[in-house]
Amino acid sequence: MTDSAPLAVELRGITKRFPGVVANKDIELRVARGEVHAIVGENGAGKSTLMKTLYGMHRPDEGQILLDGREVVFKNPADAIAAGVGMVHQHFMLADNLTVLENVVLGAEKAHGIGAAARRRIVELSDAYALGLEPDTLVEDLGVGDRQRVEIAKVLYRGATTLILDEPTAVLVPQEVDELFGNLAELKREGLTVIFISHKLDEVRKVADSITVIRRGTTVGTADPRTTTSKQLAELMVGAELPTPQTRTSTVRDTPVLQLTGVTVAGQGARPAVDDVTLTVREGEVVGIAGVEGNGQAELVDAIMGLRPLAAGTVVLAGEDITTWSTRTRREHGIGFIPEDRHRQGMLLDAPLWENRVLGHQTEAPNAKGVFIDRKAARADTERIMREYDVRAPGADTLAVALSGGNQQKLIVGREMSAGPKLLIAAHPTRGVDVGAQSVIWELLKDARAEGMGIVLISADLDELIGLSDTLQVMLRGGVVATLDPGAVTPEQLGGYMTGAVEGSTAGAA
Amino acid sequence: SDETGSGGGSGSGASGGSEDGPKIGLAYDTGGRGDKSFNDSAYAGVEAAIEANGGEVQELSPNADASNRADLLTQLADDGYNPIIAVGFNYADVIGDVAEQYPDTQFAIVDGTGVDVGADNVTGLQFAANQGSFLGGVAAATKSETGNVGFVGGVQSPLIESFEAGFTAGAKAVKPDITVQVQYISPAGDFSGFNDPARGQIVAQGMYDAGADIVYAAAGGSGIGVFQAAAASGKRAIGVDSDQYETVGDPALQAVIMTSVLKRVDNAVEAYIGSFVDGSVQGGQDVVNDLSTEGVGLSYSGGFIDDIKSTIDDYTQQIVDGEITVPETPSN
Amino acid sequence: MSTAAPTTAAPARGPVTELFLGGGRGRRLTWILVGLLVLVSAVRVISGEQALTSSSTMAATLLLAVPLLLVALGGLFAERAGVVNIGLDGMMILGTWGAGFAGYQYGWQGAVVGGLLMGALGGLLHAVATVTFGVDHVISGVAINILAAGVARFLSETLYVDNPAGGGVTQSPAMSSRPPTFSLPVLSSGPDLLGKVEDLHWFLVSDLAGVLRGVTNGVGVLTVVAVLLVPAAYLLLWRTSFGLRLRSCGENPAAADSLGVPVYRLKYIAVIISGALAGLGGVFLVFIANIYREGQTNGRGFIGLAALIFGNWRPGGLAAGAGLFGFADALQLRSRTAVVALLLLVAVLLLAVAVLQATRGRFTQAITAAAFAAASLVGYLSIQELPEGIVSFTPHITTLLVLSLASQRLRMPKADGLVYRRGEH
Amino acid sequence: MTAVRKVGATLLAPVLAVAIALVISAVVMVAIGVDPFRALDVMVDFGDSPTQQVTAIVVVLNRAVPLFLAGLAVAVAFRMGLFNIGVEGQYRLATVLAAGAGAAISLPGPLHLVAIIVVAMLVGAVWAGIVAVLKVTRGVSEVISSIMLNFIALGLASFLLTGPLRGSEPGASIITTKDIPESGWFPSLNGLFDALGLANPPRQLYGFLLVAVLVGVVVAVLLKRTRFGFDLRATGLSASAASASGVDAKRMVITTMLISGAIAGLIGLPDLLGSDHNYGTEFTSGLGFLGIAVALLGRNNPVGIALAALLFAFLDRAAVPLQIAGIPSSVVTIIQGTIVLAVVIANEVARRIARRQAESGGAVAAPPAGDGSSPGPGSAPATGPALTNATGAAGRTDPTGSAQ
Ligand SMILES: Nc1ncnc2c1ncn2[C@@H]1O[C@H](COP(=O)(O)OP(=O)(O)OP(=O)(O)O)[C@@H](O)[C@H]1O
Ligand SMILES: Nc1ncnc2c1ncn2[C@@H]1O[C@H](COP(=O)(O)OP(=O)(O)OP(=O)(O)O)[C@@H](O)[C@H]1O
Ligand SMILES: [Mg+2]
Ligand SMILES: [Mg+2]
Repeated sequence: MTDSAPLAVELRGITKRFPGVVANKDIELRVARGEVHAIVGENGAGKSTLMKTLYGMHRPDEGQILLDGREVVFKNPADAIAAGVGMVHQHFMLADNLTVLENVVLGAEKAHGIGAAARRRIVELSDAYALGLEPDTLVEDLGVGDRQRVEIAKVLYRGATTLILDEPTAVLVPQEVDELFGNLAELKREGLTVIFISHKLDEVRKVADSITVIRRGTTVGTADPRTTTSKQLAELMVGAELPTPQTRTSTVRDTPVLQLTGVTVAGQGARPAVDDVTLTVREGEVVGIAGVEGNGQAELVDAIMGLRPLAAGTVVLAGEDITTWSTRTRREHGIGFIPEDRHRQGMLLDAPLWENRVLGHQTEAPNAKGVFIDRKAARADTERIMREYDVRAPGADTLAVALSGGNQQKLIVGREMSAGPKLLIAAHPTRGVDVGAQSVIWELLKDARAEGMGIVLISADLDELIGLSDTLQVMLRGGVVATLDPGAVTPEQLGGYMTGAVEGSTAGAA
Repeated sequence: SDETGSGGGSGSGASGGSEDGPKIGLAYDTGGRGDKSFNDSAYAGVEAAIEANGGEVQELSPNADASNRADLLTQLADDGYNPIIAVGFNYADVIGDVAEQYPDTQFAIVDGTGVDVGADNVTGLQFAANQGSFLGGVAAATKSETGNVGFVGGVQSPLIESFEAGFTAGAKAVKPDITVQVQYISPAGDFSGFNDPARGQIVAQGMYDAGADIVYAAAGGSGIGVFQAAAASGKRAIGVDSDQYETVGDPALQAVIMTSVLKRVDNAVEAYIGSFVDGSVQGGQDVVNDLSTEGVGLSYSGGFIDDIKSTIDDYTQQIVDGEITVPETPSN
Repeated sequence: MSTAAPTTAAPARGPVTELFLGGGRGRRLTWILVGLLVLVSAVRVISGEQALTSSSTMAATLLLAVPLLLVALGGLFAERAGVVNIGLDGMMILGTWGAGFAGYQYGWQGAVVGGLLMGALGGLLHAVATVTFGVDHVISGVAINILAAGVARFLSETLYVDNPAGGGVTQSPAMSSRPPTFSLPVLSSGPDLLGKVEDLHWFLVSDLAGVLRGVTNGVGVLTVVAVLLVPAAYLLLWRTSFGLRLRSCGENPAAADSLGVPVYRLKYIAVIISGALAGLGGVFLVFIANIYREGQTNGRGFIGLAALIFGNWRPGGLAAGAGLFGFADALQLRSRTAVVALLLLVAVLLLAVAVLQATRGRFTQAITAAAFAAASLVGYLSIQELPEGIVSFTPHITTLLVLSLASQRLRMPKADGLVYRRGEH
Repeated sequence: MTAVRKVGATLLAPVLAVAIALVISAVVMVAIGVDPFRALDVMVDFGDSPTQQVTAIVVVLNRAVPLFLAGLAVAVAFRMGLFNIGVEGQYRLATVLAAGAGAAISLPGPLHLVAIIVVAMLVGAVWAGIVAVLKVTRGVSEVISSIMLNFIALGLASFLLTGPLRGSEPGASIITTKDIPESGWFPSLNGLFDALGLANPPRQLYGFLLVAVLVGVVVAVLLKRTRFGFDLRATGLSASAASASGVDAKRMVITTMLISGAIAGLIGLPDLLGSDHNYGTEFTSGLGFLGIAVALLGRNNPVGIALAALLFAFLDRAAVPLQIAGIPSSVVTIIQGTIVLAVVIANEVARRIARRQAESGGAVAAPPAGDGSSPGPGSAPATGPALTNATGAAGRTDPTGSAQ
């Protein structure tokens, strides 16, 4: 980089502490104008924290922020926006019950009001960057890709010259990622600067002009994407090789554990959320369900768990028709559940770990004794799980909220495994979990499969899906559109099926 | 009397010797002093008595849900107050128990009965509200031009029903074919009807709209709503308990308050304290304040009914003489 | 019911349904109103209960509905900004007290200011507790209700007892001036044409005249303000950037915050407005009585809250809720026999529901509705006059009935009642 | 967390709250020219003679019993995120019907009492059950339906009292139900004072106190120790997590409301069976609303509710001596309101401190960074504090999907 043109963004010696954690320590970041700059680092490395600092969401404890060579102090995001910095968050910041227009103009009403002028401007932006936005649609009716474009539109609408995208690709399928990168190229051509966070190193190398690596809250170096391999990047990030999910030899047996026949679940509108799904999971088999979020996977899981009534179809568990059973009876008869959103469905955050160990297994040994909860036994068993599954926490009485996401997830996995289920529903088991915990969970799943457990695996991480599954089912608009052999499919092909770009087939199905 | 009230072994030794005048305990009904109604009236009676006989008074108001009525009486008795006057029929349920425990203390209950309680140290200070209301009915019927009058009751309790009975009887006595519209604001047990002027206004307005030109408001604090409706419709209203012409404090409303059916709680209380000082208080009986004792009556403030005074006096005399018996409960 | 309910994608329907329900919200609303008027008019003619649509009942409806409307509007502001406000009743109590206190000294204009200020003070307290301290909204609201009653009593005790202007522990001195009222010339006053038509008791025509006259004759200044506040609140909340920002705090405060919307400040403003409006509801009550009187609100804050929920957190809807409650309440206060006529109305409406459900193939619902319709009809035919105790809850049971009949499409603001802490989402 | 810290954290909130409330109340008193220390002195003065002191204690206890039951009824529902604002109506209707039934039947002593109690609990449960059924089948918010049902219960009670159950003579100033015969009276506990060698006060100490204690213990065990209690609390902490764990949300709503209503049915019985022996127009009202405050003050915990009820009762008693000392008794109401507000604020502050400690404790206790021990990226949706989630969400739409 040359010193002639001032840098678009320069962060010097940024330190940010939270109670008990130093999230950022003495971070340096230099981003030139008009480039796509990637930031990589493992979970909890402090990437988002750094970006929030740059966006004025909190103030650094130490360090300086320079834009175009001038030092700035942001008291709040409004200041950052005024200075031309915009951010698209890792977790979408959209109000579902407001329209696209309202979401976009919120906070920037001064520019064009909230009426016709604003609508014109949004349509202009949408056309210029091929965002395809309809201003009057409610955001709750939009898919993930569209929501992200709304987020980008929000930033552009504010006239941002520097865009921060925090893990924009995590929830996208490859085709959508390509579209996004198309949008980014557009932006770059207009002279905008993009800072972009991702865990997917191939992507990073494809799209970035330069890369900064963060580890444990501090910068460990920069890299040139053209000359650095993913492997090198990974080593920089974690000081170790990236584990990849690799299925060992097939352990699929003949006995079916779960049989879904014509399962249909009513949706919000006229279209069913799950449309006539028929599939079988055998002992020792991992059935992966691929699909862009919002295509019925969550509802399918709910249907299997008995959390949602079926409009039609049957669910059979190990030969028994459980269609009309309650969730509790299903769980008692051997369904384990790792929910997609552990905070919403998997944990009681304000309860101690031992109560979380009881959760979902209230009626089973060792947690229950008759109608009473056996507190002592539950505590003891919690400690066993913590030992065996490497849950790092002070003790069984620690509040769940005090645990890191990975440790929470390990506790959930341990809890569900402890009951020795016949069938495990694992929805995004490694979402938001860093590499270390990720590989532990993968190992656990593989062991369980080897012991004959049937597993339904839902994941947005296509590598994980392909690597762990014995069979892949692709869901689109509530229906199963393709059954694929994970051994013979690439993430790109899979993405094609998921978006409907490739017509359904049963290629290589087992 | 020289019955000294150091009840319950309090050891306070407080004595209401006649040299110092009585130590009077006054337990109010909800609202307490300053309610511009019977609590104030009772206080006025006590004041007058102290003026006449000397002595002192301790006032107590119940808490918001009036769950501590018994405690008020107990506390007063414990502290050696004698006599103790409970204001309001709501004390009826508790006064007996307390009186039993303090046999040396004299109790009185306004609007309640001392007979039914069974204790011989409780005196009921009762009011023939139906008689006063009868006169109100007479005045209304005499003054009505439309032959249509109204009665707005606050809460449909037996006490207020006796007002209704008297009013209706009085109106019919003057004009047998008169229409009397009757409506209560809230049902028995729901005391909101005494405190909701908005509903009072709406009920009365309905009566005026339906042709009434005089409405009698036996509705406590809701009565002011009735007066508002009267003012808005250019009609008239009758107040209750105290001379509301004097207390309403608003010339526009004074103009519509034709008269008020008085209930002289002050006189009754003063008289009771007087007889206590004389030593003539018996207990276990009721003092009925009626037209004959001028314990009830009509007010003439504003001069709206001065012209029919003779008619009213006439009916008063008939009632006092027993020629007319005023019903205590509504006929239907 | 809640006419302003969000329209979701309309399912396919038959031609008859289409005639009545097609063509957007405006036409549907008109049809519903016309239908109701015809129905009520028919019931009036059959039962001979003139009170059902008399201008007198309508005027009473207005008087009973307006305070609820104001409180519900107050609730709207708070809850659209994400703060559940169960303390509305307490704020209303403060409003009545403030109106009484200022009213006797500075007249009706002073009362308005006093009520607004005291209500706003209650709102401020709620905001401090919920926004700054992050206290659970319901808890704070309950505490404010308790506190407000105590404060009002306490202030009266210290300021009115022995006050030469009058007043006492339970009431203030009378207001020193009276708010103006308005009537429509010629139609509702003077020649009073509408009144004449009303007295003819013609089917439909007189009913319409009664309704119109009721809402145009001797209408108080606050009523006019309250009615205007409904569209004003809609415009403010849905057509201005302030409203957008405010609503965003109730939908997704974290998102709003990330866009530079001052979430805490907006919540403060919203809750203070909420308190002020509840206080204005209190002022309205004081205007009726011309004094402050303890217990005057009589739980109206809670009913207003119910109207807000009933109305799906929308101005039009909550106005409908307040109106329905006010009408039922006016009717029961005015005429016990008219309440019996209401049973006939209920029977007809339930029968319609039964037919509708049957055509949609929902037979259990249809049969339930039909059974209740039959019961209502039997009730109408056999009951002469209901006892006071039963009549008194007519508006409450009506509200409950309508709520349980109307299929639940209610949708509260997504972050309503959630404590928002910056950076803790 | 060490035991010391746990105790510290538990005590922090109440101490903070009482301090705040005392300061605010003191400021108010000073503002009106009352010496707060004298007021405090008056409030804690239970009288000079042993009889007076014991009487004062009896007054406090008798008042505390219904408050405790009311708080308990509210808290049971609160614990699972339901806001039962309808306790008021539930106990009124229950009491009038129990009084009617008690007067109508004649049974030998204990059986008679049991019958009355059962009637009261049943009526309370049924009335609360309506709320639950409307919520579960029709999606009607329990806040509205219970507000409406309060008014309806009031009207019905009035109808019953003046109509079918009227027992008082026509013309009597208070309308009451018929008196319950003596076999249906709950014996007082005054024998206890003799046994303890204390002065026997003129007031009867309600025997119903024992029932209240029993109910409190049962509720505590139910909540803390049983599977049902676990389900209930789990639903309160996170409705979505609870239903994923197999809790049937609809059934839970119904059962919980039935229990809450059954307890609510008991609220009027201490007075009914202990002193009044009939239900009349002047029967104490408003206990249901006070119960909400008591429950909040007691943090929805049986022991806490007992303490809160005692505190409220103590303050209520103080209203009388305060007046005698010439201090406005509304000071008491203000103190009550302030305490509730102060307690909830203090609770929140303490909870946040505790949570922060827990969070940092977790992070510190974990091995050095870089091994994935740090808390995951904030992938959680807005997860407010437990009670916030519970009550806030429960206020209206039902997150557990019991709508539709
Ligand atoms: N508001 C906060 N309070 C306390 N700790 C926080 C807060 N925000 C972040 N942290 C902590 O700071 C560290 C860095 O978090 P950050 O979200 O920046 O990680 P990240 O690199 O974005 O991770 P990921 O890849 O999972 O998104 C973590 O240990 C996290 O738990
Ligand atoms: N059944 C019991 N017997 C004796 N002490 C108890 C009992 N239950 C709780 N305690 C004590 O009370 C204190 C608080 O208990 P705990 O932490 O279980 O309740 P909590 O956190 O207040 O309530 P909850 O978790 O139900 O909201 C603890 O220190 C415990 O020792
Ligand atoms: Mg991050
Ligand atoms: Mg605990």
